[in-house]
Amino acid sequence: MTEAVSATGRRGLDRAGIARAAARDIPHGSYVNLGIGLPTMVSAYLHPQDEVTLHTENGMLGMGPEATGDDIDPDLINAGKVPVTERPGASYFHHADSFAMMRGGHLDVCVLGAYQVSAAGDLANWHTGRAQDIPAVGGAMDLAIGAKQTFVMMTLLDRQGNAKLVGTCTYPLTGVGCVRRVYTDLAIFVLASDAQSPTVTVTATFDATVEELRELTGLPLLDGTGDAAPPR
Amino acid sequence: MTEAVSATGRRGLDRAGIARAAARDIPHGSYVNLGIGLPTMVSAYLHPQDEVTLHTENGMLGMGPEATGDDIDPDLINAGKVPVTERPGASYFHHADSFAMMRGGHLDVCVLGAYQVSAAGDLANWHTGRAQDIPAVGGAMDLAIGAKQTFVMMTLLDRQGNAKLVGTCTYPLTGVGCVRRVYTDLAIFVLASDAQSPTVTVTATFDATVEELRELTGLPLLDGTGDAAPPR
Amino acid sequence: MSVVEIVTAPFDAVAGIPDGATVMIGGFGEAGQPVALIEALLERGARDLVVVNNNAGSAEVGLARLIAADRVRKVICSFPRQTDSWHFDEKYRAGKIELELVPQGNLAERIRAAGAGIGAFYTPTGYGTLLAAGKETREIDGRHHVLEYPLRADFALIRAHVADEHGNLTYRRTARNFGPIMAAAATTTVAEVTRIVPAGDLDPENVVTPGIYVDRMVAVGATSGARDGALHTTGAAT
Amino acid sequence: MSVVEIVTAPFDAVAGIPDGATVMIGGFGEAGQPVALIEALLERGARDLVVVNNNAGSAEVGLARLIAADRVRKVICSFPRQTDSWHFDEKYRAGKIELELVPQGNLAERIRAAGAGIGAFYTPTGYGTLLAAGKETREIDGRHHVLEYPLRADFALIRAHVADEHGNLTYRRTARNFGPIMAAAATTTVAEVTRIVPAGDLDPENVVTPGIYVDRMVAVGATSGARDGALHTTGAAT
Repeated sequence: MTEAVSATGRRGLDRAGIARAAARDIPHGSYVNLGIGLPTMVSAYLHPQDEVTLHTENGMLGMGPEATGDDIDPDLINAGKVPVTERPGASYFHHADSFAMMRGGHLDVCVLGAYQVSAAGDLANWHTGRAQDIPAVGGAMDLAIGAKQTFVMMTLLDRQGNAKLVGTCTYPLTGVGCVRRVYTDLAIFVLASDAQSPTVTVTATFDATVEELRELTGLPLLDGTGDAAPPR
Repeated sequence: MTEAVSATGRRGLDRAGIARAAARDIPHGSYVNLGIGLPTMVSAYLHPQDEVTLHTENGMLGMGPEATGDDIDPDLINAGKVPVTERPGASYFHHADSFAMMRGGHLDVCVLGAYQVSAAGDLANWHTGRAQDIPAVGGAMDLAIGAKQTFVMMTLLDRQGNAKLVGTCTYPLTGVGCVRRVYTDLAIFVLASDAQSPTVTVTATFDATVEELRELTGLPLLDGTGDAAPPR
Repeated sequence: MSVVEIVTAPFDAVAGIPDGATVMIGGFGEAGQPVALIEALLERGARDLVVVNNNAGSAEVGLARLIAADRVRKVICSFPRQTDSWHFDEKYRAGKIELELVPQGNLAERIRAAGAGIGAFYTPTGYGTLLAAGKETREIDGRHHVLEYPLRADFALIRAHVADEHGNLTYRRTARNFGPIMAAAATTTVAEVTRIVPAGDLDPENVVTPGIYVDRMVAVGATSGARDGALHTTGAAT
Repeated sequence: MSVVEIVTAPFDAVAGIPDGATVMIGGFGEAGQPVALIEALLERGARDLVVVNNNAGSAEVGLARLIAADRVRKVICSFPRQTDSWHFDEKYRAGKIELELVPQGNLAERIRAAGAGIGAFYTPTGYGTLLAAGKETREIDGRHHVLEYPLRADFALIRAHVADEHGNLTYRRTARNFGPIMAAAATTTVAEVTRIVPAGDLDPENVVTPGIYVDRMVAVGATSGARDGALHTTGAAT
């Protein structure tokens, strides 16, 4: 298990470890959108036998790894505007078609970063809310509500040691009740926001107990660490 | 001038003559949709130097004449399901894109047949309204309101001798206030339904006087037969 | 999960379509009509189907046979009445089949909306006509519009031209018509195609329906009368 | 009337764009950005422009230069803030440029709606967020939606790959992005392309933007770094 020292001094998963954990829960044969930043790392842990097809919202299915050398083509970039490559069986389409694909619920999973996620699955990841910051949303709001399942990857605590999994988001929302799973350095959380009252279940911990996670988040977390792995 | 004997015994334009008259008013370089039936005849009077591009709502721009012999391809048909040909510079697209093109006002002219047209430009051409008839609308409603200009081709009188250019349509409507020009065996009419009160101007007559047309239609027709031809 | 399933018999391709299912069937007249899949559906025996198609069958082929065999409870279409739609005409006049008549562009846009996750849309088409009777309307920028809702299906049966093994599809000429939008609007999309080629053999710029929209495929060869292979030998500019 | 006008200089291609015009500019970052047309627009000197683009310019290229020269009154975009969007950042912080921020998919769908004659549409994207504040909402099938309106423009400036002399366009890879929908949403569409070929040289199946949407074209050669010509030599299956 890769480890890193978190803000509390705990040794949880490092970024690669979080990416690997998220990758493990992506079902075989899925169509997946990986948000810019941390989520992009998930692609390193997807294997050919997983038959996962990557979508980039700027108009492509079948995106390959980052391009290098002669493979760099300024007309072939990902959502983060980084040159990428094309896999056999790729396809291109325009922006309205690309977001129709997303909004229409055709992507199986999207993986996003977050400032905050609420117990009810609300996501905040586009705007700090600070007046001096220039807001930019890109495809975040479309992605958040579009995929069949939205995964979030983040550190559990911010630099001040405050939990980013919260009762109610204080940052401006990206989407309401849209997050299904949260991958952090200290634990993995599964959110059931479709229930009468939302529940948050801890399915794995990394150098933290469920009780400690309850204290850190102030949430009545359910302990699912002894359960069998969810079906892929 | 080609002539035919109408229901009133008048010698007006025959079908080919009506088609030729409509063709003459199609501006150079237009994108045009010709409805099934009589309007299809217009294509015979469009010349290469007119640079008119034909649209068929089942997903094609650049439609050529009806296919014969070895050129017949069951996958290349027009809206009337007749095998047609493809002109150089053609393009294919799916139905949503085809009707977006139409509804979005990108076609310059569409030419339709009609049961009735009202002085305000209402069109009735899809349904007799008789209970025993099975209604079928196809693309008529989309065409009627979609093109920049909707032309109608019809005989002025029905078999009972009643005018089909009327004060108010008695047949079920296809579209409201959408017809701009009406080509008939006895006259050409220009409708200005965008004015405060709609006006109908006769711009050409064929073996009928404007006064006779007023009697036949019961409408206060304006006499524009002495005016210069409208700009193409 | 989403990997396309390639089967060898149309009968297998239409497995699992239950009685009462809403089934979109591609095609405009016979162009793009998935005749092999419809025949297989007929053989499977599902009843009480709601069929979405531009037409209501012609002569003795495909959809017309399904209607003749009393498998269709309701047709949602724009143009049922044709000179050779005798099977539909007979069932309709006998009160044995329901008809929801939709202007062709609204039909296409409703199907597109279903695939695109659009909740509803305002369209000028049909305003002031019988086909908008009872529907919500709104004036926007001085123009009257009707509110129309998405049209979804449990299954879409479509005909395409060449597929690759990831389910990417191309179409031939006007046989494209409803295929691409129906593929996106159904829970399960089944495509009959002329042939299936390895991934990488279709130019990614020219894929019309990305494989994400296709669940099952069966290769059935060229449509009768339609030529297979390259249509435009001069089309080398891209 | 609708015949496409082919000009030889970008300066001529952008003729007639007045002060205050709403101008859609294609591209996602630099891919598909019509740099030659933007440079020509800069040279023409039009001011008070409302620009619709996914971004708000990067570094010292194209749109960024237009913003730097104080020609843009307002930007309608989804993602203005980038590491190299310093010109926009500066103008924005100085209160010299307005920003209408739109979620990327709503931006695309609003542009598409303008071209498609859709009066308005309900989208789930943005519901419950600041970007839907004050907008009409509706629950449809248990899901919350926001009502969004079409986004039109006086001019669209886009970058395509190969054009034929009728204005039919193809694109290269992800440079396709906003070009096809912007072409349909503007009163006048101007395309810069790599090269223009005779009618009949593009395969009609592979045309992405039909010529009906294009008013003027100028051939400017390949984008720096992008290869011209056939990308996929194995793509012979269609």
